Amino acid sequence: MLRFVVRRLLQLIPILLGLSVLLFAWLRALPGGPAQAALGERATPEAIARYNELFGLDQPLYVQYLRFLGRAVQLDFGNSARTGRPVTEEFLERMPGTIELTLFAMVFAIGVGIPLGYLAARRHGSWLDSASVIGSLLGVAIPVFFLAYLLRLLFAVELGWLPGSGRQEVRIDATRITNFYVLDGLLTREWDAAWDAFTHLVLPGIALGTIPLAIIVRITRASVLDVVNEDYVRTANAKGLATSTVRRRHVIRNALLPVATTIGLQTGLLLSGAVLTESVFAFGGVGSAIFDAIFARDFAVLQGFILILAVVYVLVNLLVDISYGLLDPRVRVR
Amino acid sequence: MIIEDVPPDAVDRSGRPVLEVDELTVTFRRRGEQPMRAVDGVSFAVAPGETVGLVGESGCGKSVTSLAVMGLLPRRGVQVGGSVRLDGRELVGAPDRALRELRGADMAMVFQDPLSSLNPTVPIGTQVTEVLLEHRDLSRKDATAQATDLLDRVGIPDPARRLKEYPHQLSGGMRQRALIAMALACRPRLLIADEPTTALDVTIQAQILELLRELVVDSGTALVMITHDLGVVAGLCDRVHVMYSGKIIESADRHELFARPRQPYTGGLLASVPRLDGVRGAPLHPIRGSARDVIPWAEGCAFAPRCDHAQDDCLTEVAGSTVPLEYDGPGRELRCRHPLEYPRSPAGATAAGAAR
Amino acid sequence: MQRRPQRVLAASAAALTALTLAACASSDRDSGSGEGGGEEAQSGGTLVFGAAGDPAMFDPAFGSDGETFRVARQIHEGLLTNELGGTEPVPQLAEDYEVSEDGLEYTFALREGVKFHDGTDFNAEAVCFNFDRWYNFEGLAQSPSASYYYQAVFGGFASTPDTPSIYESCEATDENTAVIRLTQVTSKFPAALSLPAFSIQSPTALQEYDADNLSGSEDALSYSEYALEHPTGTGPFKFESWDRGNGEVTIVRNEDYWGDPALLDEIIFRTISDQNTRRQELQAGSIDGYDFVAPADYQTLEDEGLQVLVRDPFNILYLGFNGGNVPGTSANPALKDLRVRQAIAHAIDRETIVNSLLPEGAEAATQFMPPTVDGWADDVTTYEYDPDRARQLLQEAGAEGTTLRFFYPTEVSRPYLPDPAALFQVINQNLIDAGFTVEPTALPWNPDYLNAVQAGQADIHLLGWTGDYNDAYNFIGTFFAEASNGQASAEFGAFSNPEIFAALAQADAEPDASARTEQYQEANRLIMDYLPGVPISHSPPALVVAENVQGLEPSPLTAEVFSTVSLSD
Amino acid sequence: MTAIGDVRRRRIDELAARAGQVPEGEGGVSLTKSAFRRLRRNPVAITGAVIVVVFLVVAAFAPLLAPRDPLAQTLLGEIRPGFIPGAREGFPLGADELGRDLLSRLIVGSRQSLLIGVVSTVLGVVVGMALGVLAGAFGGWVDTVVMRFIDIILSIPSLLMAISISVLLGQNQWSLVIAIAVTQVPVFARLLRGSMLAQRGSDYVLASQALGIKRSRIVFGHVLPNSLSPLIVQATLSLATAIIEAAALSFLGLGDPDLARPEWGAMLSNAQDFLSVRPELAIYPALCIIVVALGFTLLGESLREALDPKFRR
Repeated sequence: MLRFVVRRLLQLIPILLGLSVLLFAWLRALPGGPAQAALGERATPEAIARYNELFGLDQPLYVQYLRFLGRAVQLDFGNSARTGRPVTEEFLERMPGTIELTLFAMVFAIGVGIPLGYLAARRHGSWLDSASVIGSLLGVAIPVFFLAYLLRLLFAVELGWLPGSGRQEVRIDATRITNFYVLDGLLTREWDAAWDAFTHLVLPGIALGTIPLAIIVRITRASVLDVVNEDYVRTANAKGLATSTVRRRHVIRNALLPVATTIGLQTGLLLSGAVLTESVFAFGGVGSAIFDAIFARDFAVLQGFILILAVVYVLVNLLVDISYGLLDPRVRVR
Repeated sequence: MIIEDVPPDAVDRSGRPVLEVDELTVTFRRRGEQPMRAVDGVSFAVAPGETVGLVGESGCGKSVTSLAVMGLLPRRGVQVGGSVRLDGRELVGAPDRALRELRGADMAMVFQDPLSSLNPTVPIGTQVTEVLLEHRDLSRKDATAQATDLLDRVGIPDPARRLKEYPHQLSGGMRQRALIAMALACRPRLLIADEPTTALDVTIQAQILELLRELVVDSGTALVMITHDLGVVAGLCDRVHVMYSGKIIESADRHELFARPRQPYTGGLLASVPRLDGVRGAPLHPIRGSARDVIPWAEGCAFAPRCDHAQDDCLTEVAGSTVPLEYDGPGRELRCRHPLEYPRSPAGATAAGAAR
Repeated sequence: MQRRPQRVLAASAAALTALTLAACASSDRDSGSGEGGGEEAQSGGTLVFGAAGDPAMFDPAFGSDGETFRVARQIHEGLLTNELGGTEPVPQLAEDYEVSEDGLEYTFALREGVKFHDGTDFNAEAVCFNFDRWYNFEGLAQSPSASYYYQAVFGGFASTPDTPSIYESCEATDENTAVIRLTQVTSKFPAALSLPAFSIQSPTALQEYDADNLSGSEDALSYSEYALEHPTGTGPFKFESWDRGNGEVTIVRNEDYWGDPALLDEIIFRTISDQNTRRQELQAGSIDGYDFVAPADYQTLEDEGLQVLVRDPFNILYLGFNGGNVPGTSANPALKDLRVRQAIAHAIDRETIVNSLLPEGAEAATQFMPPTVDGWADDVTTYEYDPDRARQLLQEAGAEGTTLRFFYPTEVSRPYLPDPAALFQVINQNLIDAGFTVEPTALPWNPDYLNAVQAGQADIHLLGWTGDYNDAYNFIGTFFAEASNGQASAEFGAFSNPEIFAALAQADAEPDASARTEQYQEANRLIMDYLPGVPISHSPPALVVAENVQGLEPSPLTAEVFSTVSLSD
Repeated sequence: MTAIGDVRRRRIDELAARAGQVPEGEGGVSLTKSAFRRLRRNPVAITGAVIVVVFLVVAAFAPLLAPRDPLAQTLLGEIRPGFIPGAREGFPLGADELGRDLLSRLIVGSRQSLLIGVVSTVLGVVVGMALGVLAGAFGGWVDTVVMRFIDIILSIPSLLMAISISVLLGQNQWSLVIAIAVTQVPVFARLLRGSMLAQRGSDYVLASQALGIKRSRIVFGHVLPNSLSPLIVQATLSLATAIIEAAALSFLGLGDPDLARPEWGAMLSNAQDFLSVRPELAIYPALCIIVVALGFTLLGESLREALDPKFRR
């Protein structure tokens, strides 16, 4: 097992290197190059010259790349053009929110998606089946900002059940420790703050969760349909096992393997899906930061965030592969 | 003399058959397609300790028959007719619960492909014990103990360790042994083995067959052996039913069948198997064509198109004029208008001849 | 040239900023909750206000955008401010002032007994300390993105002899008298002192927290500890905290304020960039008000019983032409022909634009400043909507089907330009109808669009301006004054028109108010004859608050005051 | 000796026969045949197909079908802040925020959406195929290199990828398409490689090799054709996602800068400012996107099921 993990970790290195090359190239390819990216089109030639020698942009590319890499390794991606703060600082400040949101969305997607997909497969061809297929499609197809608008209209404006934006009711002043608001609330025993922070996750979480939900439903359905046709399920039935045992031990367990991979993939994708969701919910996370960065052409932030997110994404998928190894003995040994 | 190997006491010829299959028909109805009759009026019986072979090319309906007996055919789109009785209990149309109680306990099945028939994500141990836990009220501990014992009986070395392993860690033979162990866990009255050896190397095949025979013999279990391989039949079965496109076309005791196949199809099958006692250098005679060129039974004999002895009356245009399965001497039944003929000779002699 | 981009930002910016101290009109008193009555009953509570963006920091001297000033104006005060709900400069920290004959020396009599939030006394030294601070900015602080407003009004710095400053000196003749000397007369002064950028801040705090220490690069300024955490002014509210992650700025009542203390305990400015979210959050009651209401929403919101506070229009939206003299750009030469410019002017259907695209109360513009500004002339040449005339003019100029590269901004909503895309599409259609060929270019507002049009890359472009205070030069001066060696700014293609330049310079240097007004009217006539662009409209931006919010007076400068605001229940 | 020779010849003949069979032999044909039989009987497939066909027809004949000029701001004069004329004589769905006929814009808009969907998917397929074939056909280090590269692309979440690319290419109609295409490439590459590797082991390929058939001929003559069906399925599904992603990107302001040209995604994001006045402006384009996406997906899914042997039981 350990060797499996180590090997996968080693496989990351080339990917991350390639990634850094890509982003390095990206920044170089931007109209005006990195100096302009950092200083903006208004930068005077002198300013650009100053910047170039300051960051050694007058040196051969490979040297520049190594410098870039060196700084990237130390998580130094320069300063945001919008706020003038270090990119990494901004990221760390906003990451907890996004993690909370992503977790909620994923729990929602899994909690609803797997049972729904399973039922759909069990009742293959029934109205429930077609409903779940179509529903999952709506989930993917409906634009987030529109969904957000509808959700807020219903639950925030009309019913007033849930908060429609932000991470915490502004009038509550909660103690901050980890910047994971729900967690903070629990740690500090400020139950109301924790609960409030949680309710703030619901609407954006659902809006964000619809896409993975849709996909999980589809995958679960498909893979259950596959598994029930497997010989070993027939064997299980031939053994006269109780239906519940057959389903639990022989159908679901195996059907979940592909779902696990999807979940990993989706969790990673959520990080970028958050760009739209967070901004329409004024949710102070990484996504909304990227959204602002796009409009402010804040390349330093875009570059830094994209690289870090990509790394996170890769790591998440590594975790999934490992857990997959735990689930499926065949992978483990190979 | 294989037949003598079976100790008389194990086989209570007195008792009524364990399994009685009567006019079993299985029809597949797919949305839009016209119904397909995979098994058509099949009847046979198996006595305790007896081994019966269902022989035929792939697609002749032998596997479907076995699944029908076990009640493992999907409920939707499949229609099972006729009657299947296990120790007199009607299985056709019995509620799923009832069937589940019987399966694994009173009747068990061993499947063709041992790898795909084992759950890859569950340790062998669990897969064996779960049968015991399901049908016998045992503690986990006792179940494990019995499982170890079972694996040992089916000849898996170091069973304690194997229990913890996963299917992919076992060799093909081991897997099949494990499957057999599961099937026999609760000492079922009826065991159906569907091509249990086809997926295995020849050497292993022999071992597995030997194993099956031993188990059947000393447990008095009734065994139904589904196979296309007459070699297997020769080694194992007391009675043989040859199936063709959903119908039994010839039934006989093993030695009768081998000595004097009547149905040309059976003859073909035998002729296409190299025989040790066959004449040196005598060429093999494969059956012409393939199972694909089959005509509906309704129009005479489905095998006719491929049959060397076929004559015009084998193929009548009149619907419903199916060639019937008729009495063909003691212990024999035959479905053929122009069977193979043999010079008359005393029954005893033939038996001896067959065995030699 | 460097400063042009911020100019536009600053405009709407400053527009959001004036703070006035006049006691709130009696009307709010009545409308206050019945029981108790008077301020006691109304005072207290927290107001949450939905802002469209984050402030940059809280040191107005470095400020150049509206969200920054919106907050800064509650914390800081200047010598002058704007009249409540109006545009006229009125005394604030100065009780009044005198101007010398030559108009170069201003003597400010300062309000007594005023203290900064950190307890430091407000006095003449404090005033001069601030003036000298600005004058002595060094390094990054001199970059236009840092001290735009100072440079716009006073010119250069102590350390930049080549670009001289009109600021000469500030002298504290006694505890409460500050004398400020200029090197030349300008109509900007002292009106400009009502700008938030010239707020007087606590010398102690400025020094203690190293206010002038900027780092980073010109466009990625990192501000000082003072600007980010310890802004200290004399205003009715004190800076409390800034939660950058959630975009929440909290300010609290300054208990020992020299004037009527603020009624609210606390104001939280919360950034919600999506305007639908802002609206729904107000409807859901989780915020008490927000700015930049979409014109389409005015009616809906009022129907729901929310108070839509419409400001008097104090802005101008125009279509700028490229004079074609900017080196390195290739403007359509046809625009050098007056008839082509007139053709465009006749082609545009201002009425429809005003009626269909702009909020109620918007009016078509005849010149580059709103009627409320002194110097507005009622007799300028006007160009009514007349496609045929346009086509004809185009024909005469022999420029039928000439191609105009039409730039317009995206991702932005300005007080004068609520929906650029829509406006573009309508004008686009107008021009095509009049026989032009249009080559559209859409760019994100900041920085791409501003940079492009400021650099004269467009043939024609949409832009606008919200006044900082009631001064004609603040409008037409900013647009059409001579930028360098006999040419106007690159935004207008550096056209060269000595008459206009002269007229503007003369008016700006005229000490006598009425004479100045005359001269500005003349300038307007010249401009509308020369037609460097087409003035389109003045539109009234609005903000909206919940029913229970009292005493918020909409300001034409979009510079609302929150100290008089209270929440009834 | 001769005997041995005979044996070898016979074996090769057998192999050759099998090699010939699988691609265009009965197996293949009856497979696709039966697949279509199944499709024709599957209501889901029919629904999907109908939607897609209607969409294609509308897109193809948009100019003829559109009752009015989608650009003419006919009712602009009646528009007031907070009021947009609704359905009426000659304007079945009412006007948009500039007094243009909403129905006509929706109809003509289908073209853009189709264009974006098709072009980006085709781009994705072509490049993906190239890479996939490279990896699948040669294997070895080529495979490793290509796959690493693809992993790298995959490691950037697609939306971020699209964003980076449109930022890079600046704002024009094609940057959107390319951005989406790039996000599709890895999918197709992996898919193709996968199914090709699966076949590399298969008997008929071994046979062909035994017969000394040129690698290129094996790849393009046998392996590729047999790898196509999953590719087709995926492409159908990608069309849906492409159209959806286009909407997301134009919401991020990275869409087609020419506002006059009607496109569903752009219409949707423009409608935001009028949600309180006329939500229809958003609802109709949203519906169009959803329905078309639905159509392609239903078709794709049922294609998958039809072609998948597992579902033939």
